Amino acid sequence: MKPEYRFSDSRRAMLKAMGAAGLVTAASGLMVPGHVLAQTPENAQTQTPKYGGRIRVASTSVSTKDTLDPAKASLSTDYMRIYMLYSGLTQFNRELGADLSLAEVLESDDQQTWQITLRQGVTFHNGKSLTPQDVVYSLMRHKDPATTSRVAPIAAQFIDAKVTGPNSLSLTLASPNADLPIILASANFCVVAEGTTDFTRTANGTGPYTLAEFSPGVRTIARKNPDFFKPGRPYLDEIELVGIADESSRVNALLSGDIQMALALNPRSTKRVRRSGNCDVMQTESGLYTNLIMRQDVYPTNNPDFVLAIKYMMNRPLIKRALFRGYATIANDHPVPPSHRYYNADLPQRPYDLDRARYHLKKAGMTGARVPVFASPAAEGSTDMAALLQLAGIETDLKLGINRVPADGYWSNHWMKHPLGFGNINPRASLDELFSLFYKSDAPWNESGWQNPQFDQLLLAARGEGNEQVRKQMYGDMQTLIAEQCGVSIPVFLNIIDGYDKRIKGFYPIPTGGFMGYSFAEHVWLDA
Amino acid sequence: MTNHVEVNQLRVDVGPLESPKTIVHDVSFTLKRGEVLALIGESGSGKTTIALSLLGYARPGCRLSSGAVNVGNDNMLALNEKQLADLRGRKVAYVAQSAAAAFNPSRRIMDQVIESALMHGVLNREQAKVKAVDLFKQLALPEPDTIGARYPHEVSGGQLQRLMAAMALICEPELVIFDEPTTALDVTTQVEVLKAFKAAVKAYNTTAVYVSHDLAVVAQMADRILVLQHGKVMENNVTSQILNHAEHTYTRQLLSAVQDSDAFQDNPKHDTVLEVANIEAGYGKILRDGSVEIPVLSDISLKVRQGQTVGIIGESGSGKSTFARVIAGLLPAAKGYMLLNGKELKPAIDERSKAECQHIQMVFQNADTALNPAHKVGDILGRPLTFFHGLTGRARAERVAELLELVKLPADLAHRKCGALSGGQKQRINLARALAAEPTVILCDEVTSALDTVVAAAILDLLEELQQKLNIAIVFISHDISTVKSLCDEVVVLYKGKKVEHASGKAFRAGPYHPYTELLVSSVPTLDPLWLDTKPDGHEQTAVRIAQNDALCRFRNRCSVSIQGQCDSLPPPEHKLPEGKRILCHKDMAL
Amino acid sequence: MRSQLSALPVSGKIGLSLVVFWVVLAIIGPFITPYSASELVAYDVFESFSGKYWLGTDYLGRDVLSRLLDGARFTIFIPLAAAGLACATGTFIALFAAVSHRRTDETISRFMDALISIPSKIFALVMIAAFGSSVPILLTITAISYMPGSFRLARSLAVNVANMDFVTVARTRGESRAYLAVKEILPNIVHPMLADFGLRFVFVVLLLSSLSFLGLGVQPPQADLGSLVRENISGLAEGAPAVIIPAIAIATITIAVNLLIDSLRGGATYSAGSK
Amino acid sequence: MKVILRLIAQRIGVSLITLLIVSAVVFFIANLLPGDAAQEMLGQSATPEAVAELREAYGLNDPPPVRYAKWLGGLLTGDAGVSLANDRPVDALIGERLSKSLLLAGFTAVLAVPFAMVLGIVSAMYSGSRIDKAVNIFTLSMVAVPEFLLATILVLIFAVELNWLPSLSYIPRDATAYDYFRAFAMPVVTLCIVLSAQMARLTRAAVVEQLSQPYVEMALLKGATLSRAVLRHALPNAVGPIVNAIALSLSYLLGGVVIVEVIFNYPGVASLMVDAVTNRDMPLLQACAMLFCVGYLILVLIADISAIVANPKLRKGG
Repeated sequence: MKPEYRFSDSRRAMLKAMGAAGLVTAASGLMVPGHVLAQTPENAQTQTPKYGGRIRVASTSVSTKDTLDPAKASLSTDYMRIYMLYSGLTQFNRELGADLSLAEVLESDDQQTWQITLRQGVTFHNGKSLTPQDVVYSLMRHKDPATTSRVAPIAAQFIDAKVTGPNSLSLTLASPNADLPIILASANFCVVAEGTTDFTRTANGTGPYTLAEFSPGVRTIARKNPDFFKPGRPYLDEIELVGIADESSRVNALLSGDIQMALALNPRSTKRVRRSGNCDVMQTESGLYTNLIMRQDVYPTNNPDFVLAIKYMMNRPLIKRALFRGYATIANDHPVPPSHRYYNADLPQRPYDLDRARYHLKKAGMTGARVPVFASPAAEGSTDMAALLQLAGIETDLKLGINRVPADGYWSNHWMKHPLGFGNINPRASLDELFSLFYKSDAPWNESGWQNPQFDQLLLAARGEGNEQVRKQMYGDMQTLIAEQCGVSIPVFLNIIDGYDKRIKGFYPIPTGGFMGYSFAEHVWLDA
Repeated sequence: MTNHVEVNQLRVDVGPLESPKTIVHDVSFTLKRGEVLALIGESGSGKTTIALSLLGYARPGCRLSSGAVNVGNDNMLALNEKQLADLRGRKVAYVAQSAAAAFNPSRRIMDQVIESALMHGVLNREQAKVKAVDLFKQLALPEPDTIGARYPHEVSGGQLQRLMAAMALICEPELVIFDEPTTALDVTTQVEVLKAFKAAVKAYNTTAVYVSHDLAVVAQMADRILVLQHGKVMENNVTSQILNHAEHTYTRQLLSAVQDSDAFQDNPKHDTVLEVANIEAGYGKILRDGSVEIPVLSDISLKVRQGQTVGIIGESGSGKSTFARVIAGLLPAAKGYMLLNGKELKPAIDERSKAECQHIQMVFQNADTALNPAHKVGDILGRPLTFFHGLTGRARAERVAELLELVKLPADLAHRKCGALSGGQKQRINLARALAAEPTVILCDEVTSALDTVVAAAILDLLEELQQKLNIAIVFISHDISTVKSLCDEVVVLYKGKKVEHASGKAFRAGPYHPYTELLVSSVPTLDPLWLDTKPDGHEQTAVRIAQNDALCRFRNRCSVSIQGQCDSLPPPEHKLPEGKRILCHKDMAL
Repeated sequence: MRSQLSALPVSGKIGLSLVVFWVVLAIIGPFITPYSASELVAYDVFESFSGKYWLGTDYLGRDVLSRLLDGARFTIFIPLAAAGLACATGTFIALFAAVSHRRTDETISRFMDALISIPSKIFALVMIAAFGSSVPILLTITAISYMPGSFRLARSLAVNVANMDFVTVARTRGESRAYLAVKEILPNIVHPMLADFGLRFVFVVLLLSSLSFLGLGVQPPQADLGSLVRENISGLAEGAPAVIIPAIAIATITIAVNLLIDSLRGGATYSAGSK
Repeated sequence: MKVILRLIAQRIGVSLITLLIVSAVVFFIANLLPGDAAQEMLGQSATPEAVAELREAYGLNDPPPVRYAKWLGGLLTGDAGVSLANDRPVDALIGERLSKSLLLAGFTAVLAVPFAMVLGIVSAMYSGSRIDKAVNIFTLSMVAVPEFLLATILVLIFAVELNWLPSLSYIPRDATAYDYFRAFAMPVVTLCIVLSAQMARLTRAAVVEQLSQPYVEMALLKGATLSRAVLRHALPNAVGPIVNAIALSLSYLLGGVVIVEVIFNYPGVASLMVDAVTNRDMPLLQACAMLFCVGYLILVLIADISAIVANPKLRKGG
């Protein structure tokens, strides 16, 4: 079970000044009605979409935990399901920005109190029309423990939401947060009808598809929603969503035509898929990474020299090449991918340098020491990374003993619980969210237990900061701090590889996850 | 008249082709139509192998290597499997030694009896059934019309044996092979079966080959006798010649083994070592009055004196083996008591002391199962030495050697596993193990019944000799009345769990007898070929469930002299006759 | 010994030689690997046979031959030990049951039934999730999951033998239960139990590879042959030796063991099972 | 008949004990598992308070014995409880899957059992011959291949390359017999190969043992052909051990088929139980364990009954 599915999937979107969609800056806070992108996905240049057809889509997780409740969604299959059946106030676009969806206006002067106006004439699958009450309910229910919401920590910042008109409401935050539009784009914050508590069998959303069949751990079948609020959408008559846990089975299913879309393929499978002729793969460069955690609160990993030594022992090119067959991006021990506009390009790339590693080990008095490292299939590629690190260890006279623990229970029982262990963190659209979740001294998942006041100050300051340049500078400095001092080593960012039948058209990468950040349903069409 | 069966220079080999071991050496003989030939010899003499070769059949591992076996005008050795299958059962039929094993337990008797007729298309199902019932009648089987509907385990051994004959005769074959068909039967049953066979063979003018190790039985059946030893023909002659003018030494041995040696010398009287009083034992749960649900023995008492032999005799089902188990403590008696050397002996083995166990040793009927095939002879004999006398190492090895010598076996046997030994050798070791404990009483349960006549005789001699030497008491359990007669100082006759007669050996040899004993005695075949024909019919044991504590004579419905209004109403009185002989019967014993 | 060897049928000799071959390989394997088993020696993954890498390379570009030599011992010794353990414990519990009172016997049998009915893979899943995957744990798991099977067989055999005269003789001698079980009964059920051991061995090998499929196998960078097959399964499409060779290895091992055991069983003259 | 009824009666009693043991064992080892349903449910969003709340809701705060007792009590009143992972009743969840598993098991059994028996009987008839040796090697090699490899090879050949069969076993609504065939072909074949070998070998052993019995020799000496002697005489008496072997092998078809279910993405009970473990979904886990145990016991019972039916001695209760 990979955290990539367990984490709240709220994404950060860049509120670009004059973004591609011509949005007004978040400072002025006004957003014009978002017109939908993806009219021209790269794999369908000039064609006009065709209607009809039914496809079967395979995601990676299959479990009786499958849910129809946006708040509970935690696995890739869930996200896909939710995005099929529900829609949110906003949605991600290819620039990692947020377009408006159910919301017609989403504005704030102080980034703290937001005014939301809803689109007119939107109806739920059961015919009921969308009201502000529904939205208020959908937002605030995350704060109710009984909901067991996966995004409860994020929802905690919602102080109050109240209806301000027949189709408008206001949302007040604990502190300013320019990233709210992006946060709201996550599957978990999709809108449900007011008062809905039972999600075991029915899903009453406003999404492009209506629920036809749902059996947890088996499949979900969704039919076209004729009354979908976006004109001309969706295209397909029916989507069957299944989970195929075993990767090679997933590939085989795709190649034998049993499924038309296969999420998250192994880099080693791309050759086969391409060779097949009728199938192809789409790469999504994302901020997804598998990282080595060195706890700062225990010996020996709390020794800064030891930490540095390990960072120098990371053979990033080899990891990229051998483990991910090149489907990865070299990282620099901080969680911001080069593609990100706040990426600190001035920070020199840390090399694979065993001499310096030896030096630091010696300095830390750890030469010849024996340290166990915990890896698991749960953290993608961690076992192989550990193996490579072990080899480097032999060179530098550091004995690393690998403990491969089963994926089952890894996150609750091993993650962050050993001096040396692996984690696997999903792309976060919002650097603020990413940092506050994983690197702030009091972050809920401060993986390495890293305490750095300077970092915390910068983070808070950046939140309120309106000026892009200054903000970029601040985030740049934070990256430096993490890379130099934090007890995590991030060798590479993993690219997400999706396989699809070439007749599937209309989709394009959104860096927050496979198949357009799992939101392919309303976009794709079948060219047959 | 030409020969019906001709066996010429038959050779049978076993083992790998390159290094064969010959078990039948160039045997030749001939038979005229309707003749009965007996093949006689101890086990391993190749008699069964030869008999089977008449069906062109060789047991797995054996090969009919050379020679000719002609039945009518077919050479069985020249035919292929298909042709043989066509002849077997139709032209040549076989009656196996143990009918109990040779009947398929999961199929009804009738189906099996008529199977060959149907297979060979000799008769259709209806005809075959009619024919079968006729045969049943001829073979004097009870309920001939319905017995076919039963399963093999539902009829008695004697009946099965005759059903097997019916199975063989269903196609009216030219040649029938009887392979020790009565060895497993009680004497009284044997008589009936032999009669049935003889009649049937005559009726169909069938040529027959009768395989046996019992000369007396053969004498009743055969026109000619062919004596075999180690796969070679010793002697082949008409019956009368063999019986009266036997030439070959081995034949003489056989003869002498049959004639009961009345050279009996009384052992001097000694004090009682084991006393058994009013024993009642059986199976099932104990009832309120202390008796058992299914009683096997009721009210048995006897004394065993040092250096003497007490014979317990009866047919199968008489409870004689149970009696041994009771004494050994394997089946705790429900009522009555036992004294060992005057001290009370607990009924159950678990309650007995090591010493008590040591004093009573048991020798089982079948040495094959009584000796652990996984152990070396030395260990089998050594264990009691260690267990009872704490002997180990050299001392133990020496004692083992002594024991082997005692039972007349070579000392080097100690290092062999008993699997390879002959039946006789096994039985000797079986005996030696009992002696190893240096017991006061040995319980011998049918120790000779599984052995060939000659071998058995040898064992008995050994037993007597040992008793002289070691002065131990023996409880000798057997169904073979002649053996008991010749061996025992005291005899108890059991019938269906009740004592019907109790006498000193001397008195027993003299008679008169209880009608049942009478029957037993008269059922033992003699060497007189006419003996069988002069026997009166029908006193075969019928399975009658014993009613609860029924005091009446249990033999009454088999008894030839039972007295209406007495035997079926009053318990039999006990006649006290000279020399402490006691008989329970209504018949007046005075005369 | 020598005579026994020559007595073996051809199949037995083949089996024996293969078993010996693998055991030897399992022992010396780790010392004769041309490359380090965990080192990424080649850029190209799933290479085919070549002078440099005799058995090609695996999904990370490691030398398959080295991985094989290094991994063989797990596929040989864990199953040997586990199967041995399973049969031994199963047999002794069975002997105990056979000579004890009916009630004890019953209870044990019920407990064994319960154990049998728990799917071994899921049992393994739970145990490993609880205790992590280490060689001792794997050993315990596999042993426990196959012990009841041996017990069933051993018990049925033991009960047969227990009813034979030579055991009764020992009882009349007043021998203890332990003696009856170990000295009188055990020697007579050893042969069939040996045959059983062969089958258990195969089962354990296969269970191990199944576990590696579920990601519960031995600890990396080591890998038992099953894990080798599993981790390279994506190379199957292009027929990479990395997946085929270990599979063949497993096949030869299991077949060899059974050929050997079968021929031994054929040689066994006495089997209490058939009495 | 009477005998069989008596047997069934006493077996049911005994089975209850066995089931109790199983549930206890499973409950015990499942309690060794780190983490609990509450944690698994909330994953990383598990703030201590939230977990506590959920634990309370799930009644996970009671000590294990109490929980076990509660569960047992529920079961006795016919309530298998509600799945902690998704608030559906356990019996409903299992119901959906069980029918599928039974279908798969059924098809496999129908194919594997005759196949194995034929193999076993043939090699028994000609034991020691070339045929026998060939069958022996064949069966051995069949067990010697890891089932996941076998399944993958089949998929590669028949689904990916030849495109004859689907690589996933989905049964479409309103499926025709042909659909069923396509869906089941590969999983069934895989399982057959895995199971047949064992059954075939034991069948052979059982028949060979009977062939050494005198009554078979007798049949031959009555003029029966070898095949008749084997089929009409030996086989009926070998039924006991054979059905026993079959029962044991088939019991694998409920819980043992995880891998096949995973590879062909077939929603059966085995993978359901795996789910239950990963979600620490005790009610579901227990229910599955019970289910498998019952399945096993039923199979054994059937085996014993057919053994009795085949053997007149036992039939008469002798």
